[in-house]
Amino acid sequence: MGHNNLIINLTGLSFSFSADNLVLDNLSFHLHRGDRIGLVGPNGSGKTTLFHIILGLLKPYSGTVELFGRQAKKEKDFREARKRIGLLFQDPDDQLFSPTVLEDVAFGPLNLGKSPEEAKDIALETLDRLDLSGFEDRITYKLSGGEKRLVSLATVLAMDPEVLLLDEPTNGLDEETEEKITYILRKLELSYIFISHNFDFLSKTTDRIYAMSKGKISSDEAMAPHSHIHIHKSGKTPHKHKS
Amino acid sequence: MGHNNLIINLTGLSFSFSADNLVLDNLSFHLHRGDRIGLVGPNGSGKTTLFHIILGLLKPYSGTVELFGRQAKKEKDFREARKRIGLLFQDPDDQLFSPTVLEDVAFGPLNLGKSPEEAKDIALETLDRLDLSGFEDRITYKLSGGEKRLVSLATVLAMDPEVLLLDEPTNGLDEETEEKITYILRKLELSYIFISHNFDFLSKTTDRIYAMSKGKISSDEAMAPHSHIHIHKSGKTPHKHKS
Amino acid sequence: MIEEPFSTGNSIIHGLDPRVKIIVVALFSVIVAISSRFLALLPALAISLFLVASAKLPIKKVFYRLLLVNGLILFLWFVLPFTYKGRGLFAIGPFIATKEGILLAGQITVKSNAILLTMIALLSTTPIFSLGHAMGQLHFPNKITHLFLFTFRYIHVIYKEYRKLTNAMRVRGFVPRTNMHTYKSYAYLVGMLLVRSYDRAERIHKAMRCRGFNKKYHSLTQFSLKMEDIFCLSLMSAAITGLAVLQWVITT
Amino acid sequence: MGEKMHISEGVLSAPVLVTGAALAVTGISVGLKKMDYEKIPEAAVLSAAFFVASLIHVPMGPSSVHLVLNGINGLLLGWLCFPSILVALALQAILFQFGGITVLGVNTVIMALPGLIGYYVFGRLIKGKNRLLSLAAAFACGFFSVLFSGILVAGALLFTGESFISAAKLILLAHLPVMIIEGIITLFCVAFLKKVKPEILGGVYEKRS
Ligand SMILES: Nc1ncnc2c1ncn2[C@@H]1O[C@H](COP(=O)(O)OP(=O)(O)OP(=O)(O)O)[C@@H](O)[C@H]1O
Ligand SMILES: Nc1ncnc2c1ncn2[C@@H]1O[C@H](COP(=O)(O)OP(=O)(O)OP(=O)(O)O)[C@@H](O)[C@H]1O
Ligand SMILES: [Mg+2]
Ligand SMILES: [Mg+2]
Repeated sequence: MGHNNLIINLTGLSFSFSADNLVLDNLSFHLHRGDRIGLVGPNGSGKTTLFHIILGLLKPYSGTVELFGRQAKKEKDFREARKRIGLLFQDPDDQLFSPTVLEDVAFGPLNLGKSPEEAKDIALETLDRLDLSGFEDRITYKLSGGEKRLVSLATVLAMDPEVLLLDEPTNGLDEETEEKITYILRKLELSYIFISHNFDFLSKTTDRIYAMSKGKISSDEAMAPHSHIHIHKSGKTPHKHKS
Repeated sequence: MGHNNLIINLTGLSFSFSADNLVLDNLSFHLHRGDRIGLVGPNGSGKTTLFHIILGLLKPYSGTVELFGRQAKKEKDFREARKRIGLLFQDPDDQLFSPTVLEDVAFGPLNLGKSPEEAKDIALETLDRLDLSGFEDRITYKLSGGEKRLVSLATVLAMDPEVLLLDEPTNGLDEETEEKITYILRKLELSYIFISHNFDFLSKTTDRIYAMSKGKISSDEAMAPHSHIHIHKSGKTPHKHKS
Repeated sequence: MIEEPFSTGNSIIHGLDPRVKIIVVALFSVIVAISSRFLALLPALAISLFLVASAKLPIKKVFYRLLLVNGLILFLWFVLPFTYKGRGLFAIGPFIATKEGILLAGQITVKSNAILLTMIALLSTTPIFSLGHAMGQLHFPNKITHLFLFTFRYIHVIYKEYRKLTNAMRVRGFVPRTNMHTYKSYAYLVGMLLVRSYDRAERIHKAMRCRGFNKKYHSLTQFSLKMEDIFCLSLMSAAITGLAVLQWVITT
Repeated sequence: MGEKMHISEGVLSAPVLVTGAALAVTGISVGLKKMDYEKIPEAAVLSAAFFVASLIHVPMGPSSVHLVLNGINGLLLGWLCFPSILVALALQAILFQFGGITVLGVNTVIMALPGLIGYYVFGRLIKGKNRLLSLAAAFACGFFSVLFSGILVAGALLFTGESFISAAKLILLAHLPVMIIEGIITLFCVAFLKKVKPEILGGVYEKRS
């Protein structure tokens, strides 16, 4: 893997929201072209924070962020990178702000300089890819949780990114939709990092899983995806597990 | 269990926010004195909606709500019942509206007709019970997520309810705080229903878990809480499961 | 974030009863606002500087605040001297600055900043919630007081939602420019913010009803005047009376 | 509620300050009468939303302007826009020292009166079925609210002294581009609300008698 293939290069990142609690503690991490990585870790371990730092939404107080071979420091540097890295927020309510699905999905392409017609075509195409045709005039605010997730994913894919950062993409999805998303994501020829508590999903979509804890990702914590067998001591009816 | 012990008696409830989607569909449910019930179900399955209907915050379009042996129909009927049934909202930012913790916890007792001094004493006592002494002058919006949850619980307990309806009480809590809350709730000699996605918590605090789906709670979906044993085919480091 | 950077501190001023602070600021502002003589205005400015010094506020931050809010004043300095009729002092190109114009601009500047500094020294050194409670005790209309308290409480929640939505726009390549797309996007942002706020408001109202709320607000807070408060109130009343004397009684 | 939309302390004369305060008290009293105790939290959350939204500054050529939004505020809150704006301005005065105590009345009238007039003049059209008419009315509501606010600012300066005549003219001129932007923003915002939650338009929290 040559240096040109290094897409995300984080070195020595430290970050905290309040003085008494270090969220990231001298964290280093790399993503190379073609890497398909899963990121797990307990609640509050800083996974979401890490994504936000990669895209310049939060500023680390020390350490460097290098994107596509260039150090990113100022808002302007990140602006360029954001066109090539797509981020799916953990809460889809944070992502959707346009009245209708079509407008929301077309928002990204418009920002990339596409004409309104082109943007609309891209949006319709992307919706179609996610089996969401017919959704274009739905009111985003009134979508169900799972639908919001899918549309959020569409807004990210519509920008045709080279890299995907998805924050718990299967949260709140029913089994069927989860399978659909899993299938779609497997087919993508992109580099990506997926945060998830869902091992099953990760094992199907990623090549390597890193665990985050105490503000660090250490590479020796990498795990190969694996599946689980559950044994229930009791429990009358079948029930679902989240992970 | 005699009829006098029937605290909440819901029969044939139907409800929807919009014409095309039935959230509750001819749902029936009972809570007897001493019942400790967990309620699970996918996102958007109507759990929160059900709680709001029980307390008359939403009106079902058909079906009856009977509280403490009396049918509750009008706002006035519910007003009486609300003094005896404490509801913890899913989002603590909805629940904490007063400037300081003390004022917020005293808000309920004041409405119940206590004098300011009595209300203050009750509030301080309740805070103490939840290990929150010293919090009384803290500004509510500056509390951390977990602290907000605990204070919200204090505002409910300060009203000395006979029944508790808690909507995802362990959401956003760290392990330690979760254990504390679990411990406190176990000790309570109340009847309650807890909505949660956290099986571990429910298995420790409830006697029976009902699942909600498709707008119904069917009693044959009741599960006894149980613990899980996981076997991992591979995976180098220990990792947590949500359920 | 919406912060109250001056509200914490351990000066005498920070410890004063917020009711006293509100009364003093109101009296001082009114007297200074209707004064016109430098004979009264300059001592007023001195008093305000003294108050800022007593509150031990970081001078740099205070100065920066003043700079931010003196926009209109600066604008008046560019306009008044050259448009006010009077004796010409000097000229810049075709524009002639009059002595009267400069004096008027100067007078406004001193007035404005004396009041601003007093507000910083007395009001900004009090947590907003204490001010709200003091308003209640001073018999401001009950509805206003509660509207004030609730509004401040929820500014923080809604600001967080606002930040989340703007982040979502940024990661999708949004850069504000002077064009329709930008205005439309901001309008949607505002619309979404209003809708979310409306929903939250409904939930809060429900939460209040669950806690037995029945159209009546009860209060817990009681303030009591301390020696310092009475001393400060007397001293400031005397000073303000002095200003009034300088403005209206003394003849020169 | 950007720089141009409020007047600093120390500029206006006593009669103007008193007139402003008297008008504001009238508006606020009516507003408070129409506001049930129960509706206070709800009106407050919307006030908070307006407070936050007015921190947004949108680009205009090489510089940028703050959103005013008094048109939409009037449309949503009706008479309640008086107390809502009073509280927002008081908070701005305490938190950022924008404006102050003696000008609170004048500034409240400058912002709220145009909002209220917009509510009465355009409210019905905006809520109506005819989409084109409704959007045109929304644009007009945003546009004229700012125009009227500008006139009130200029008027307050003029009544303070003739010496302010040029300043008043210039300030009114500076409002022109803001009017257009506010018109556009109001138009799209109304379009959004009509699609997403139409019941929010039209004095939501006013007591109906
Ligand atoms: N805006 C904020 N202000 C203060 N603290 C915050 C903020 N956002 C997150 N935190 C804290 O920072 C820590 C890391 O949060 P983060 O959201 O990155 O965790 P996470 O690993 O994504 O957790 P989860 O699995 O629950 O999504 C947590 O302790 C959280 O409480
Ligand atoms: N105010 C509202 N207006 C319209 N639809 C709503 C509203 N509140 C909830 N819904 C919809 O009603 C359904 C049930 O929502 P509810 O909040 O009761 O679910 P829940 O089981 O509590 O889910 P969660 O686990 O996510 O809290 C969802 O489809 C939701 O989108
Ligand atoms: Mg996260
Ligand atoms: Mg819920």
